Amino acid sequence: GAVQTDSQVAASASDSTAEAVEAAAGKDFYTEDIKIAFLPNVIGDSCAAAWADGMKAYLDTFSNVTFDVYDGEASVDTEVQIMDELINQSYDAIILQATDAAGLAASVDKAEAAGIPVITCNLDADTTHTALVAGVDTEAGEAMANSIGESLGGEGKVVIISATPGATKGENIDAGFKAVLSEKYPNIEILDEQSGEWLTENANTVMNDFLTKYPEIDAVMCHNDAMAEGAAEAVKAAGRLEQVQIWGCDGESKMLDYIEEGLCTGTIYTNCQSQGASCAQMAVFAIESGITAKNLTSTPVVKMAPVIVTKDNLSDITEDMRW
Amino acid sequence: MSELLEMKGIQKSFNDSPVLKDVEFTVKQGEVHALMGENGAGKSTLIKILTGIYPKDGGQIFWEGKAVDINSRSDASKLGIGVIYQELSLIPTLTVAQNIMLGKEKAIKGILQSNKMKLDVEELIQKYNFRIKADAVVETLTIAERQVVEILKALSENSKLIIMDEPTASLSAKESESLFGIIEQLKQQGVSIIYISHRLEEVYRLSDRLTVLRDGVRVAVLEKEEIIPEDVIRLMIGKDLSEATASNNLRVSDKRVLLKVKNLKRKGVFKNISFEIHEGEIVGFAGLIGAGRTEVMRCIYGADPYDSGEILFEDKPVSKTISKNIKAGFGLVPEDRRNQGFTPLLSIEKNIALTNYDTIASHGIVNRAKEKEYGNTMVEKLNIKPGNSQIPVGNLSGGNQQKAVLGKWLSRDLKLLIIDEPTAGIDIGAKDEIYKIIENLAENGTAVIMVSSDLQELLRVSQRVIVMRKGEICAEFSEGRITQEHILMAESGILTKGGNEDEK
Amino acid sequence: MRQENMRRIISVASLFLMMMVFGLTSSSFFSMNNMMSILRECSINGIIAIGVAFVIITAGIDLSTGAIVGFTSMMCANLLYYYQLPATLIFVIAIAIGTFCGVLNGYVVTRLRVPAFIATLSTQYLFRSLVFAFAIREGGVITNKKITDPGVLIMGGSIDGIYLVTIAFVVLAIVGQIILKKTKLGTYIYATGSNQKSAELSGINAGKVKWIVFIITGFLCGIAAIFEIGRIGSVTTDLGTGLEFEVIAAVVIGGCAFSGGRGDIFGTFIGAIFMAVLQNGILKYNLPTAAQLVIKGIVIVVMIIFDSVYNNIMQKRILQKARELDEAAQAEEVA
Amino acid sequence: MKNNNLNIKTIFNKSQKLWILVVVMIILTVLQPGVFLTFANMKSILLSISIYGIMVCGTIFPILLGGIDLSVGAVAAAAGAFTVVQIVNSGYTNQGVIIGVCGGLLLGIIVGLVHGVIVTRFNVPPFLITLATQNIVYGVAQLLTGNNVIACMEPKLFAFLGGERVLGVPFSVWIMIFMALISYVLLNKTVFGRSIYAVGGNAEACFLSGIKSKTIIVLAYVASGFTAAMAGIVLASMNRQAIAKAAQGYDNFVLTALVVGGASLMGGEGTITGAIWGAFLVGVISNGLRLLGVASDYHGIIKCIVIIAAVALDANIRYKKSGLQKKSLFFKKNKAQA
Ligand SMILES: Nc1ncnc2c1ncn2[C@@H]1O[C@H](COP(=O)(O)OP(=O)(O)OP(=O)(O)O)[C@@H](O)[C@H]1O
Ligand SMILES: Nc1ncnc2c1ncn2[C@@H]1O[C@H](COP(=O)(O)OP(=O)(O)OP(=O)(O)O)[C@@H](O)[C@H]1O
Ligand SMILES: [Mg+2]
Ligand SMILES: [Mg+2]
Repeated sequence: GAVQTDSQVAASASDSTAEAVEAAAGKDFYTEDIKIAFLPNVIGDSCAAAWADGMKAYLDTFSNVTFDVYDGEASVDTEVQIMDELINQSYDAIILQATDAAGLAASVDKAEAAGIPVITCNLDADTTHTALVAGVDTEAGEAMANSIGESLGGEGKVVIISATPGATKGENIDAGFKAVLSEKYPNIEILDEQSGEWLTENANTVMNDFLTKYPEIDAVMCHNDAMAEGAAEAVKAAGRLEQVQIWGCDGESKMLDYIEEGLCTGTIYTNCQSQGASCAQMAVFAIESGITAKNLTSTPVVKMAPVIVTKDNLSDITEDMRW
Repeated sequence: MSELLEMKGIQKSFNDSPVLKDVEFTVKQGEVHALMGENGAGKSTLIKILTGIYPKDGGQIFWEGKAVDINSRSDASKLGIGVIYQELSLIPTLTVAQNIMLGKEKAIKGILQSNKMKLDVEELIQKYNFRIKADAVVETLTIAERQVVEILKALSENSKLIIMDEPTASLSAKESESLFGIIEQLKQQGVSIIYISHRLEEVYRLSDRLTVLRDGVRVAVLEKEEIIPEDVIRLMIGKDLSEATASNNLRVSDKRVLLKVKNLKRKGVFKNISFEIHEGEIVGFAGLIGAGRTEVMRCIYGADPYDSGEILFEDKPVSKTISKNIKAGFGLVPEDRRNQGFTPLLSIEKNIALTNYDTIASHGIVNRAKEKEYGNTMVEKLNIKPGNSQIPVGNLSGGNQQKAVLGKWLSRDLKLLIIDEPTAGIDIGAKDEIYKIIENLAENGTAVIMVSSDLQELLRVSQRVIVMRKGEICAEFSEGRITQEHILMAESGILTKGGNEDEK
Repeated sequence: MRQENMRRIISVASLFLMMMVFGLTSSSFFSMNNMMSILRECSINGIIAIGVAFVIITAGIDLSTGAIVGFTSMMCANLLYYYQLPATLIFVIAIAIGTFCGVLNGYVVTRLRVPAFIATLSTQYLFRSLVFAFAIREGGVITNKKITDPGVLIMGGSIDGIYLVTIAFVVLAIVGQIILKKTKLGTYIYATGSNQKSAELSGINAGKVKWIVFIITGFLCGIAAIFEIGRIGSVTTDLGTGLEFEVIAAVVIGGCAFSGGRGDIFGTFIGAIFMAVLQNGILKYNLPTAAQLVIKGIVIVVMIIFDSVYNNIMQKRILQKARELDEAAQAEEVA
Repeated sequence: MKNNNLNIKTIFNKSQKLWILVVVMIILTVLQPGVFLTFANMKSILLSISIYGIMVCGTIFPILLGGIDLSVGAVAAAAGAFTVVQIVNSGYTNQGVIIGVCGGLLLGIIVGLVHGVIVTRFNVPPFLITLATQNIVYGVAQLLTGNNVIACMEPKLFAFLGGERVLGVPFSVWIMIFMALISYVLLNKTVFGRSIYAVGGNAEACFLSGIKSKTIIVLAYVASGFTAAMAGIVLASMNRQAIAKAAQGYDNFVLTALVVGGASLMGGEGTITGAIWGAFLVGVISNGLRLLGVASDYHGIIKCIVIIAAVALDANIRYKKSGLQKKSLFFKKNKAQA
């Protein structure tokens, strides 16, 4: 036989099984057993945990749903491998945080062709699929730029502690942040940018070095809260908390504590539990209705709203919204 | 006879200390040329330069009259130089055949002719009448068998010159004899041989010419008729030696029994081992290689388990833990010096300290001054060269390494010292020193068990000789006079227990 | 020799045992799709493992394989995106880059005399940095572009359900085994690993042998990269991270000893499949990830311990047998 | 003092690669005048290596034995997780901190004990066993944290470990210095240390000399587990949180520091001062590159070159001195000297 790529196999399979899928579509959540899998980029950080919590809370309202969480180990390769596995195990829906949009496209195609709806969470896959519950990254970057620009009065010096180089979310935040600065606040200078690899302790080290090198820093922008916390510790140790604004992104509860204590300035809060719940809702909807990528010409997007949180509006984020 | 090899003005230093100084060395076609010298004189180093293992710092090598550059082992092979190195150079995980053919495999279109090579090797083994299987994996062989493989490897090359660095160090008398036969045969075929050995009688017997090195300097070249033992020894060590005649005054000690071994057995290794050792006595253990002497000693010492039998020390059962036995006064100088005797990277003093922490350290903290003192005392007492106790033992020559290993025990209150092949590969001067040390120990009440394949040494030192054969004690000589022949006959099973009685 | 065969049988048997356990407790395990998935999962690791087995048999180690795969893949993606090179040329370049990385590793290890462990750990940093240097960027921001060249994507494909990468793995494993057992190089690889000093005394250029095995590994990493990009269809900057440890685990589970001189490609082949089966099987139970990790770890630990206990027993047996033969021969001689 | 002088000289003679550190530091001082060579910056370098530095103090023991411990990252994560979970469960009390820290350290000790016992009892390669247990221990860390980030802002006592400063120097640096001192004393002044070097150089010879090599090996892994756990707890305190994937990849850094610092992975060679120097060198490079504003993408290239240069320099000087050198560093010398 001729050599066929996965997508070709998937395409032909989807043609032949199209009807079968059609017939099978529309599972009943109250009589049939439903299996839903969640495959985040990496397990063990607070976002993934909050998403999973949100999903679980929502899915627990149904008695027959099994909900499993897998670990993408921050690697495309592993995610592709696990996607294969999930398809082999015929899950009813997959909620995926795609480590790489392009890299997981083929796997998503394959799943959709097999009649399994894929809902991407936070990070998109580069192909049409059942739904995307988009997080805030570009917008978060923009929001931080606006807040910093405004509070500095359009003039000042900023450093960036960035994600692991090449990470999609980090690159997006960066792009949004820089675009707004160069457009609206040309007088704000980006002094330096170094990677903290998402980690608190690395951000601490990086910030220490920035503080050594630059006698004058007005704000530091971090690609996530964990790094902002690390940076805050460094700034505090240097006794420069008064002069430096520290911004993070995510809105995890520990960050809110830091803001409360005055160690950090602000963060871009996303309600991850509710984002997770939305993913689960989309999955349930897709399973019930039998909608897969075939019925769609482009991926429907659900957007989460970015909330800028500073000490002033901290109390808006109530206890049940914290994660 | 023409000059096959000429080495001129060879110089070499290791870590900035000169080891060879302007050495001249020539070998003629078809001669057996002995290379003599004390431990550390630089013999092995010279050989390694000749065979491209070490680069030389200066000098020239001429082969059949032409200047040559030897930069690697294969350069030497191409010229027709075969070597048996002092330290075995076999690959443990390969078979005998693979080892012998290593570096000269036969292949057609890149695919090895394994069967053909195996047959060739079997033929070779047949030709020289050895008892080894071509497809045995080397790591399953005894040291003696490995030595045989090493010899075969050198023979397989059809070389014009074969260098033998201590080929008999771990061979039994019988296997040595076959080697001598082979050397004769090779000589007939016009092959030259460089022969290095500390067994002087072999050297006198075999060699046509003899070069003596001392401290990296060539001190003499002797023609066959000039080879007079006393002269050679004097040249080697630079002074006269009061060589005691091989004494053979056997006697049973009347002191109290220190060690009693009853019916010791280890399946497949040895059985029916019973003997007694008295205080202050030196008992020699003779036997062919593989007779199981080392194994018995290791069991007594607590290094290996045994299946049945009893070992009593001062009428109390011996512990199976080495450290307890050491506390009770045991000591062991193992046979395989490099792998079992010392830690090569550590200095002499730290090696010596290893067995003496009970006195050097208190509450687990080392007393540095004491450690130094112990090291220096031993270096001085044993005349370890170079006389600096900070040098890693791995950098010493064989003989000095052995002295360092002995040094581990001599500062202890020893009651029983087991020495396995105490002088393998050690020069005559050092040998004598080691014998003196052993005798001294015995005089002070330490019982010494000496396992040795050197019959002369056994006769020279021991007060009793026990002979083992195939894992059993087959003879014991405890009174009267014996000669090397007695032991040889017992070792090969012709003479049985208490054999000296029916001697005339 | 016979012991080696025995060990073989046992390791294959334990593989089958594990497969039976998974098969009986999970309905989808023995499905055709799943079997093919397993073979596919093990293949990329397996291809690299062939080279790493060579390295480990010479008593070396290569920690840079994951980074080489990442770097090679990124170069391919870069050339495809910016220059639209044809697939065949890309393959040649991928292999050339992989091989070059191997040459560099070999150089550092043999010429600069840096121990293999630290050398390849350092070159890992280097190759990872090069990944970023050649990453596709838009406006200074790294973007992952989908690879669309059908000639490249076809490498991730299958014929009648059998993936090309699996076929390549089997072929390369056979070639590897032949090199190891039937050529001079193979013998020299064993000799170098078993006792380098002795090998050198026997006239073998151990440095050259070591260099060659690193080059072979680099070459195979290049091939693996081709299949990797064919399969994933895009290249992220962290592609191949941690791959080196999976590969090493497969090689060692397959019977190659770190001390060198032991093991072969057949064992490595089994080892690679073993790891893939374990990984795949554990995913079947929908266990929490923590439990998966723990079980996976325990199975590997048990395997390693079993292997070592078995080897020790066999070693003793061999000695025993040698002694008995010895005795028999001596008895014969006396008679 | 003359003796002191001699010591420095011998250190540098033994390990020529230390000059690399000096050279790197001089270059950085020239390139970044008034920034690099300042007390504040040195402090921040020390802080950045303190976690690794603490690990190095224990991990050197298995390395000296010719073993290795690849599980230090995992142990750190699990120990940190245990401590934080304890503190949270106890309601952020000081008592909880004490119990948590002791428990975390105990966890490290237990893991080390298991490694040691498996390695000695079954004679398996430590590389493999610690690679495999890494999975298990990370699994434990996941179980403890429930795959979530557990924040722990209270009490002060806990924050002190990783965050406070004493005499202007972060407390974690003091812990590193303290551990290095203990390690130094253990290695150089005690029978245990001597035995470590001896067993690493030749285990069989030590066995025959009556040294309880098995106990030594087990203790070495225990030491490694202990310091890994301590590093993990300090890290948790520094970050005020427990996270299952903490300290991932630290194993590599620890090994780099050790080897750059002169330890041989074959065992028997290496010093704690060297290891700290090694850690410091890598810390200095990263710090220097950041100060120079080199994008983090390219740090690896410089790191690779400096590490290889350091190790190769040492290896080659040693090789040359040993009299075994046949080939020059960069190309084959065809002609021997005329
Ligand atoms: N690789 C080496 N590194 C450092 N020093 C060495 C090395 N090899 C030999 N030496 C030193 O060179 C000197 C000569 O050693 P060599 O092995 O040539 O002596 P030898 O005459 O063969 O002695 P023996 O009879 O004990 O074998 C010794 O002092 C030894 O310590
Ligand atoms: N390294 C080894 N590997 C395998 N078998 C060995 C080894 N050493 C000894 N043996 C086996 O143990 C038995 C006893 O050998 P051993 O060398 O102890 O005898 P020995 O009388 O002590 O000889 P030696 O003169 O070498 O000390 C032999 O039958 C041999 O097969
Ligand atoms: Mg010699
Ligand atoms: Mg013996």
